[in-house]
Amino acid sequence: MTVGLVIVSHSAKLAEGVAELAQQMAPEVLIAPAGGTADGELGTDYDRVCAALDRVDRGGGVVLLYDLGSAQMIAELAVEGHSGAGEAFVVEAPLVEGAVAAAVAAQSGADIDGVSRAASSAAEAP
Amino acid sequence: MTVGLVIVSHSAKLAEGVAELAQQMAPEVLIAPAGGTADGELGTDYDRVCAALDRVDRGGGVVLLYDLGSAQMIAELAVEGHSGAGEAFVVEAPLVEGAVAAAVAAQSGADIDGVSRAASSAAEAP
Amino acid sequence: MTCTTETLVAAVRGLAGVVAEHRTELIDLDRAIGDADHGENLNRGFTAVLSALDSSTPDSPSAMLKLVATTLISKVGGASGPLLGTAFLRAATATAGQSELDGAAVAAALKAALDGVVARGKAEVGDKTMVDVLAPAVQAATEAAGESVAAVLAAAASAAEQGAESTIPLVARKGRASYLGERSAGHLDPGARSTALLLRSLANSAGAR
Amino acid sequence: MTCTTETLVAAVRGLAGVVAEHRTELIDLDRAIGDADHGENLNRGFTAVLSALDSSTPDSPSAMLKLVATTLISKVGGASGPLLGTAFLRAATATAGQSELDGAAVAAALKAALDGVVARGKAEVGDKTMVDVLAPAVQAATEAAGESVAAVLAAAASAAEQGAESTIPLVARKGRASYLGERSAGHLDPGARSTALLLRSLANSAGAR
Ligand SMILES: Nc1ncnc2c1ncn2[C@@H]1O[C@H](COP(=O)(O)OP(=O)(O)O)[C@@H](O)[C@H]1O
Ligand SMILES: Nc1ncnc2c1ncn2[C@@H]1O[C@H](COP(=O)(O)OP(=O)(O)O)[C@@H](O)[C@H]1O
Ligand SMILES: [Mg+2]
Ligand SMILES: [Mg+2]
Ligand SMILES: [Mg+2]
Ligand SMILES: [Mg+2]
Repeated sequence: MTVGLVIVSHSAKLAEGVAELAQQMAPEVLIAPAGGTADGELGTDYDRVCAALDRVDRGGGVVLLYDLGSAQMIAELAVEGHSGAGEAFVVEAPLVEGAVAAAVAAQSGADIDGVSRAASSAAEAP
Repeated sequence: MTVGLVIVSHSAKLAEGVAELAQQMAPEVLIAPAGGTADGELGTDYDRVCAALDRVDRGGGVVLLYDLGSAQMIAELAVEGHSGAGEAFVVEAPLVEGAVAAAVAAQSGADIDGVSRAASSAAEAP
Repeated sequence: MTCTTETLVAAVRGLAGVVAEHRTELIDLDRAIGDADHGENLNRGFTAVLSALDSSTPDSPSAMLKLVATTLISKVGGASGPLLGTAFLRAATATAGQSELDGAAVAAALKAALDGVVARGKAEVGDKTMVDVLAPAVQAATEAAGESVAAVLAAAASAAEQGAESTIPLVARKGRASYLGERSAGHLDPGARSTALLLRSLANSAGAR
Repeated sequence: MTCTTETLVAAVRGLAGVVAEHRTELIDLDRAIGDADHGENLNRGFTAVLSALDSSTPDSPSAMLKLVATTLISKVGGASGPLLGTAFLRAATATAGQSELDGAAVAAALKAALDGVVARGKAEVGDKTMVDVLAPAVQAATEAAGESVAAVLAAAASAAEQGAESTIPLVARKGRASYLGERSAGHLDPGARSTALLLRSLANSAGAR
């Protein structure tokens, strides 16, 4: 039961790009991008975040990362409304660096606390 | 002469997404994405970075941000080979957070040192 | 006069009208210290609230407030979505089970809304956000809680307008404007302005009855 | 025997052959502690070097080294591109103006290459990178500098192979593998392996003459 990741961003491209970058280092981890609004604008989309959260929740828990403060708030609302198999946390971390570190930790079997810690302690690229 | 920005990433989408997110807060700043390889794979592309650097160099200098270590090295090589109008620096900063902070600083007329400082002191989203 | 489901539905329609009317103004305020979308965000959200009212009829003030909350959370797309969404959600919880709201209930709902915004966004008074409007509005509403709904909301709206003005000299410490640092001073916060407009609209709706 | 432009061009063609032959092995090594592209990266780079040799003929060892450098920098697409690119660039500078390289010149070029990799990537011996191969190779080459090019390169290649093996127990502190922390131990570093393969290929080319 690996931990899943959700990338919450104002930009669809940004979320997808972060997901593909992290996926490369963690081929078996479920990583869902949730970026942009339903009509293709820059902004966050609560329903998209909830759907992404459901998609990657396999019981091992889900860690959500975000770009700006409003994405953080939408992610927290999605977590509060989530009644899935595992726990879900929004972590405070640099988005790109945190996502890669979290994905690598999840790939190696870390639990949700380990994955969250990997994300939040990710500094700049080594 | 505002400072320009180059976003160096392994992913074309990631670079474009960061650029569009930062552009929203800084409509007059030149921000060039340089992501992915010429054949559309994940990876860095030196020629693409050089072209982006040339494109945003208007004499006020250029700040380059990157996702992972190899992007940093390619960015530094591009800077070493650059003979443009202004100076160019590669800054160590969280990519998304640093780009937004750098763009806002550049938009408000900061010089290349000010823009670099804004990027490297960008922590998580406020 | 108390606030019934019917009067609250009418008041919410009024909010949508005010937001549409001030859409450009709010966009311009957000352009100066943000990303120029606040008016569009709120207008998208309240337009969706009107659509939701076309297809469903809330059966209590609390249900009306909850409908606004979930719609704003889903549709706004910016910080004001989760913030105002949480505000309306907490107000819905605070008024649950009541078919009519008196002045005290309205004051309590406003207090719950403020607490929700603070819990969600972690802003304090002085951070140049909608909290600078909601906090004095709640204080004024609480002091007037023994009076009519119209009086409570009128007191809240006046305090809100002063609160909005108070954001002008402030340096933003939360939200996008905080990226600007000192350069955010000298501008009216868009979320503060819209929150004051919403409260004035509610007060007008209550006063007109 | 010294190293001329002609023998160096032949040796570079040999490097491209070795990289193509070990492409899958290098990909597999990189899958374990990286992103599974090192073999593909180097193969793309050296295939481009062969193409470049089809259309231009370097007129000195330095020009040949510079052609490899610029091609790898442009085409590799991963960390090994700027690193090996800088290595070849520094070797080109170190050999500038010489039409033939003796053992001492080759040893000096290897030393310049190592310095370039360290300047570019900031790795030290023990960080589980190609530096763990280049550093002992340079030491051995420097000690053999009075001998023939073949002897210098043979010494470098043997030290390089030991250096590559030495990366297996190490915990990576640079590059992608550093994301794995302790879990990077127990794996041969792909860049260390490829660097040793390149040096052995150069030694074989020199020894065969
Ligand atoms: N953390 C916060 N706490 C309280 N209010 C906030 C916070 N962040 C932003 N705001 C309010 O939200 C307003 C901006 O809303 P909007 O433009 O819709 O969102 P965004 O900034 O995501 O584009 C600001 O003017 C401010 O009043
Ligand atoms: N900072 C560095 N210094 C020295 N060598 C490095 C550094 N970073 C990576 N390497 C080397 O590069 C190799 C990986 O190359 P490659 O797979 O082509 O690049 P990437 O990691 O960008 O996919 C590693 O095995 C290591 O030997
Ligand atoms: Mg906005
Ligand atoms: Mg916005
Ligand atoms: Mg690799
Ligand atoms: Mg790679």
